[in-house]
This record gives sequence, C-alpha cells and structure tokens, in this order.
Amino acid sequence: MIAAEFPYWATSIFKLGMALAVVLAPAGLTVYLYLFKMVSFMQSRLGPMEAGPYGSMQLLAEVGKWAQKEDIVPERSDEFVYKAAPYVVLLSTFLLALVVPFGPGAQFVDFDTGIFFALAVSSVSVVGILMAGWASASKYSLMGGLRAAGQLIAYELPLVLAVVGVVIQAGSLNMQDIVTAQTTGEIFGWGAIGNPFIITQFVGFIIFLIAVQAELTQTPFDMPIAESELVSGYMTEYSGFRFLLFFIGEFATANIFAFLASVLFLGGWSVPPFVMDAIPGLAPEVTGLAGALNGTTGAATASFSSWFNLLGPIVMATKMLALTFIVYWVRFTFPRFREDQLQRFAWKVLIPLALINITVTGVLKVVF
Amino acid sequence: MFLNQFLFLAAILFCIGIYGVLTRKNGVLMLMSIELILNSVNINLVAFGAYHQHIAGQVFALFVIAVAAAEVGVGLAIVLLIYRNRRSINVAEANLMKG
Amino acid sequence: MSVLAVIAQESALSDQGAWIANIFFYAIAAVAIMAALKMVTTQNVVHAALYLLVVLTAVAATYIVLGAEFAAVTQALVYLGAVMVLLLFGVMLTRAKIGIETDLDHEQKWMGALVAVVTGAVMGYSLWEAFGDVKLPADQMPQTTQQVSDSIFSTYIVPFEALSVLLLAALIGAVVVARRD
Amino acid sequence: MALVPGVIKGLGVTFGEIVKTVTKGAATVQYPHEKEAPPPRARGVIALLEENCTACMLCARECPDWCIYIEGHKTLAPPRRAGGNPRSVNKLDRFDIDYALCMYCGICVDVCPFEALFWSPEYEYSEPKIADLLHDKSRLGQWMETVPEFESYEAGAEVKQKKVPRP
Repeated sequence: MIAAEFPYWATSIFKLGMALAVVLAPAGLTVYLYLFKMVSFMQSRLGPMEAGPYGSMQLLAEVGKWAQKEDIVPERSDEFVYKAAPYVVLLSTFLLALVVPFGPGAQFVDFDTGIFFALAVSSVSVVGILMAGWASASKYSLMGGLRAAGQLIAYELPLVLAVVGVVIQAGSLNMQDIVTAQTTGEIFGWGAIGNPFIITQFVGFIIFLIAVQAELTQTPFDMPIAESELVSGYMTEYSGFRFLLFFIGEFATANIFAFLASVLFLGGWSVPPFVMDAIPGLAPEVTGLAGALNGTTGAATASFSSWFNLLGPIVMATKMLALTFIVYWVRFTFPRFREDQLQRFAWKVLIPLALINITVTGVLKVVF
Repeated sequence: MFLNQFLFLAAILFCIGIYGVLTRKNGVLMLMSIELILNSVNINLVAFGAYHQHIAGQVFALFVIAVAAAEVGVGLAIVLLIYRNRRSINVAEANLMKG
Repeated sequence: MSVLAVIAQESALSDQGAWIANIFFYAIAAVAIMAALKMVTTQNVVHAALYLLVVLTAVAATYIVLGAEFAAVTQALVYLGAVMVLLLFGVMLTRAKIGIETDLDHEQKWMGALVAVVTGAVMGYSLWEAFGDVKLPADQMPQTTQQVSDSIFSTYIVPFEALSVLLLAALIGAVVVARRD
Repeated sequence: MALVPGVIKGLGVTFGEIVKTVTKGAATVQYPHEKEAPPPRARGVIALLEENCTACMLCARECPDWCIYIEGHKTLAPPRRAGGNPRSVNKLDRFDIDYALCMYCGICVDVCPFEALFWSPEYEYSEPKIADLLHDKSRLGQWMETVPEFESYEAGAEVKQKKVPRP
C-alpha cells in the first residue's frame, strides 16, 4: 500500500514515536476505562465525572498533579540506584513492546525468537523492583522488593511453560509465524475461524492469564505492595514523577501482556478466515501449509494484504481491551493471597499443570 | 571484523574475573567473578562458532549458560548456609578445617 | 539492543557496512570492560551486582553482533532474569549495607593483580600469534533458532540429557543445602 | 480445583454489580450538582441556643478533644417575682466550638442540663482556611434556624418534656 521508501532515520523517528504511542495510549485508555470507571461501577458508584466529559481527562489531571510534586530522596538511601530503579522498570516495558506485531509489517523488530525475547525482557523489571526495594533504605521497601522477586521468579516459570504449548503447536518462536499458524490452521478440516490457540490450548491460556496477573502484581497476587502490611512495598518511598513512572510501568505492562496473549491465543492482528473471504482482497496467499500441517516444515508462510497494517492495530486493540477487562475484573473481585499460599499455588498447581499441558500437546502434535 | 577483537574482549574479561576471584573475600562477590569468567568463555565459543560457520559454538554456549545457572543455585545455597551459621559471608573466616 | 540487532545484522551481511557493527562492538566492549573493572573494585556488594548486570547485557549484545540471536536471548532470560535476581536476592538476604563496606577484599590485592596481568599477557600474546589478522567470514549468515534446535536434538542429544539431569541434581541439592530443618 | 466454582461465583457478583450500576444507576449522588437530604437526626453541626446557656462549663469539661471554649462573667438579673432580690446569673461572653477539632461525638449535646445545644443536619460549612472553622456564638446561634423539629421515634410515643422551653 505504501510504496514510498523512507530513509532509515525517518523510520527510526517514526518507530520511536509509535513506541511511545503504543506504550502510553493503551495505558491511559485502560486506566480510564477499567481503573477509574469499571471498578467504580463494581462498587455502585460513578467514579471521576468532573474533569472532562464523564471524567475522561482525569488521568491528565493526575499526571499534572504527580509532575508538580516534590521528588523526595530518602536521606540514607543509595541515591543513584534509587533514582535509576523506575527507569529500569519502564525500560522492560518498552523492550516488551518492541516485538509485538500489530500487522504483517507493523512491528518494531521482527525477531526470529520474538516470544522468547519478550519473556526474557519481561524479567528485567524484577531487577528494577529489587533496586528500588534495596536503595530506599526502608524495611517496608526491602520486604516488598524481596517478596516481589520471589513471586516474579516463581510465576515466570508457568508463564514460560504456558507459552511452550503454543510454540509447539505453531512450530515457531516468531510471533508473525504464530499469527499465520492460527489464521491458516484448521480444526479437523474446518477452517472458517482458523485455529485460534485459545481452543486447543485453553489450559495454557488460563495458566498464562494467572501468571500474567502475578507478574503484574495485580490484586490476588499483590503481596509486594500489600498496603495493609507493607505500606506500599517497594514504592513506599517514591513520590511525584518517579512514582508516576512505576505507575505507567505497571499499567503499560498489563496492556503489553494482553497484546502478547492476544497474539499467542486469539490470533493476533488477523481476523478469522471467513471474514477475510467475505471481503475481496483480504484473503492471504498461503504457501507451505500442507507441510506445516503434516509436520515436515516449521510453519506455513502467507503473504497478507498490506491493509492489515491499518486494520491490525484496531483488531489488536479490541482483543487487548477484552483481555485487560479480564485482568482488572479479577483484580477487583478477589482478596489477596497469603504469602505461602502464593508460592504453593505456583509450584504445586500451575507448574505441574503447565508441564502436563506441554506433554499432551507434544504427544498430540506427533500423533496428528 | 577481526576474530581477535572478540577473543581479546573475552581475554580481558577473563583476567578481570580472575582478579575478582583472587582478591574478593565476600562469598557472593566471588560467585559474581566466576560468572564473569564463564561469560568470557562464552564469548569465545560464540566467536569461534561464527568464525567456523558452525552451530556448535552457540550450542556449547547454551550448555555453559545452563551449567552456570546450576552453579549459581548451589553456590548461593552454600553462601546462605555459611551466612546462617556464622552471620558473615566472609570466606576467609570459614576456616574451621584449617590445621 | 534490538535496534542494534537490526543494524548489526543488516550491516554484518554487507561488507561496506561492517564498520557500523565494528563501532557498536567497540562501544559494547568498552562498556563491558569498564563495568567489569568497577565490579571487581567497588566497595558495595549491590553495586557490584548491578555492574555485573551491565557486563552480562553487554555480552548479550556481543552475541547479537556475532549473529547468535538465540544465545543472546537465552543470556537475557537466564542471566538477567534468573541468575542476577538470585544473586541480588542472596545479597539482600545477607544484609548488604547501603554505602561503603570495608573488608570485602584481601590485603594482598597486588598478588591477584599480578596473576591477572600475567595471565592476560600470556593469553594476549598467544592470541596475537595464533589469530593475528584472521577475519570473520564477511558473508556470514545469522545462525537461526531452527539450526540450534536441530543441532541440540540430534548431534548433542546426550550432553543435553546429561545437562537436564545435572540441573535437576543442582535443584535438589540447592534445596537440601539451604533448607532450614 | 474444589475452589473453582467459588471463584466463578465471585466474578459473577462483581459483574452483576456492574450491570446493576449501568442499568439502575449508582448508589451515590454527584454531590455539588445534586444533594442528598440528610435525615433530621443527622449529626451535621452543633447549634447553640444562647438564652438557655448558663456557662456551667459542663460541655467544655466533657468534650473529649477540648474543642469548646467558654468565657462568662457574673451579672445581676431582675428578680423573678416582684419585690424579690436581683438574681445573680452567668452571662456568656464567649462560646466557641472549633470544628477543626470536633469529632461529632455529641457528648456536649447529651450532657447539657439546660437544653442549650442541639444537633442540626446542616453540613455545608467547610472553609478554605482551617482557622475559619472556629465558630463563635453568633455563628452557632445562626445554626438554630436549621434545627428541625424531630418526629418521635415511634408514632404515638411519649414525647420527652423539655425542662426549659424553647422559644
């Protein structure tokens, strides 16, 4: 569609702007829709209504409030580490956004090992959290940081293991190939909706969502910032702009995990094949499908219409909103786990379940 | 690109790692220096893999990474045990066996 | 790291663009060596761990320059995600102080420095003699994940399985050693 | 696994509440735009009926956070019966309640033996400056207009006789 060639620096600046948009815009949207409005409705109230129509500018007001607050550094803290920690957490969010595909060409970097890279950089935020916890020179922060590290390491495993099932089915670590595999797949010869892996990998999908909830330290798993025990955990001492960075990191990461989940389990930026067949010019040209289905080659390749570069972000945003709805729904419904229940749930329930899922998937992949 | 630039980087990191292992008394810092040594070896493996256009270099680097993870796990468990028994992770003080 | 990957891969493939990869390599190497030196000299345990983190990231970037993407991502997953968090965890459990700690080093630092310098001199000399001006093949292809997995699960299947057993043994061993009974 | 039905039921509760709020409206009101009428016995602000006050200081002494300030002086009042001696009464000079300190326990209203203090359901008296929350006796007297006549707790119940009649 876009035939013109842009110089390297122009695409780089464009990508930088898009990265900011991809991280910040969905974060603002979900914070307004779910954190301000949905939780209010759950508690039979209306939420912010004054700033802008239906309170939609409330977030800007909050950002303005945070930005003008004093940037407090505790006297006995390790100043450099203390100041750098929020940026490390935010860095992990931006690195995650790099590999999410929003269309056949609308991706920042098309890594060969895309999903593996995403899982690897998602754990960088733990380092930032530990830095914040240690450098604050506060026992609440240290306890929160240690709890966060223990929890995030424990739930990293089911997260990775849940993805392995998808990777076995798609035959590739590349996120574009995973989307293609779901679009061109068939369920026992019936290909009208393709083969979104939520159907065949339902157990993996549930494990992935639970692990994401824990990775984001959302409420049933919010011991690191348990306000009734630890004041505010690792961010106790942070104020103003640096607190805002933690805040953005938390909610933007939730969106990016929702993007990842929609790529892995809901078919990503593509729409079901019967929709594509109905609209002329959208149907992809698929090659290597027979080989992918009987397992002789890795993944089928398909060339999609470049209209998907415009359509894809909209489709992805819809799926992201549906998945973040579940995340916040769970967050505002359940009370907090106890620390030992948390670890037991990860090691004795989720990880064995994920391993069984992998085994069954592998056996079925070989059999069929 | 010369092969040697990677090998020299690995060699320098290796020597810094050796210096760290020899001079540090703190158990965790010694473990960190050992990680540095293992990483420099990994650079060598990957560089030779690229030089010979052979995948074995990368595969061996992966094996080394896995072994390093196991080593850190056990090493840290030992350091924690020393800390619990002696309230210090100074390895120079762990000298009960010395005659 | 990822922008680097694109530039490195695009430029490493074409001969005239190889100098970009070179510049990136020297920048990475400088960062790695500086951070490594700070790591072995700093008087704060947590700072040392964070410097090691920088070194490990730089090493991952070096792998990308060499076209070994899978190894780089594994390095990030295992080292940044697991090993470093484990080390920081251990450092904090053993009460790392904020500020400067004394008594982290032996008194005879010069012995260590001597050994390191001599080792470095020997290795440098032999490397110069052996690979003085050997160049990496200019038309190298990045080593794909599929090649890695094919290789692991065919040629190197026995070491791979042995490694699995080793990891399991290390897991159980670590639990047994650190368990409070 | 046995917990799964409970988990789903919990999700149903919160989702049902969303639907209820969207269709039937919220339980809260949008305060500055629409106001709730508080019940007549609501504890909004304490009003002072100055004629009844004898400056006996009972309320000030019983106040848990010492937010009532009373000053008075003795003065002579005309005799009740013709030909009697003039009575000695306490004249109130100052009666202040600091609503920045008050915790609305109502002990002062309860202990007042002369029915000089009343609860009023009025609540809109916030101030930009905290010092302005100190209400003097004229301000407290103005609140008397807002004190409602209570209905009895039960229809037909015996009405408590006030010792001192209200004007």
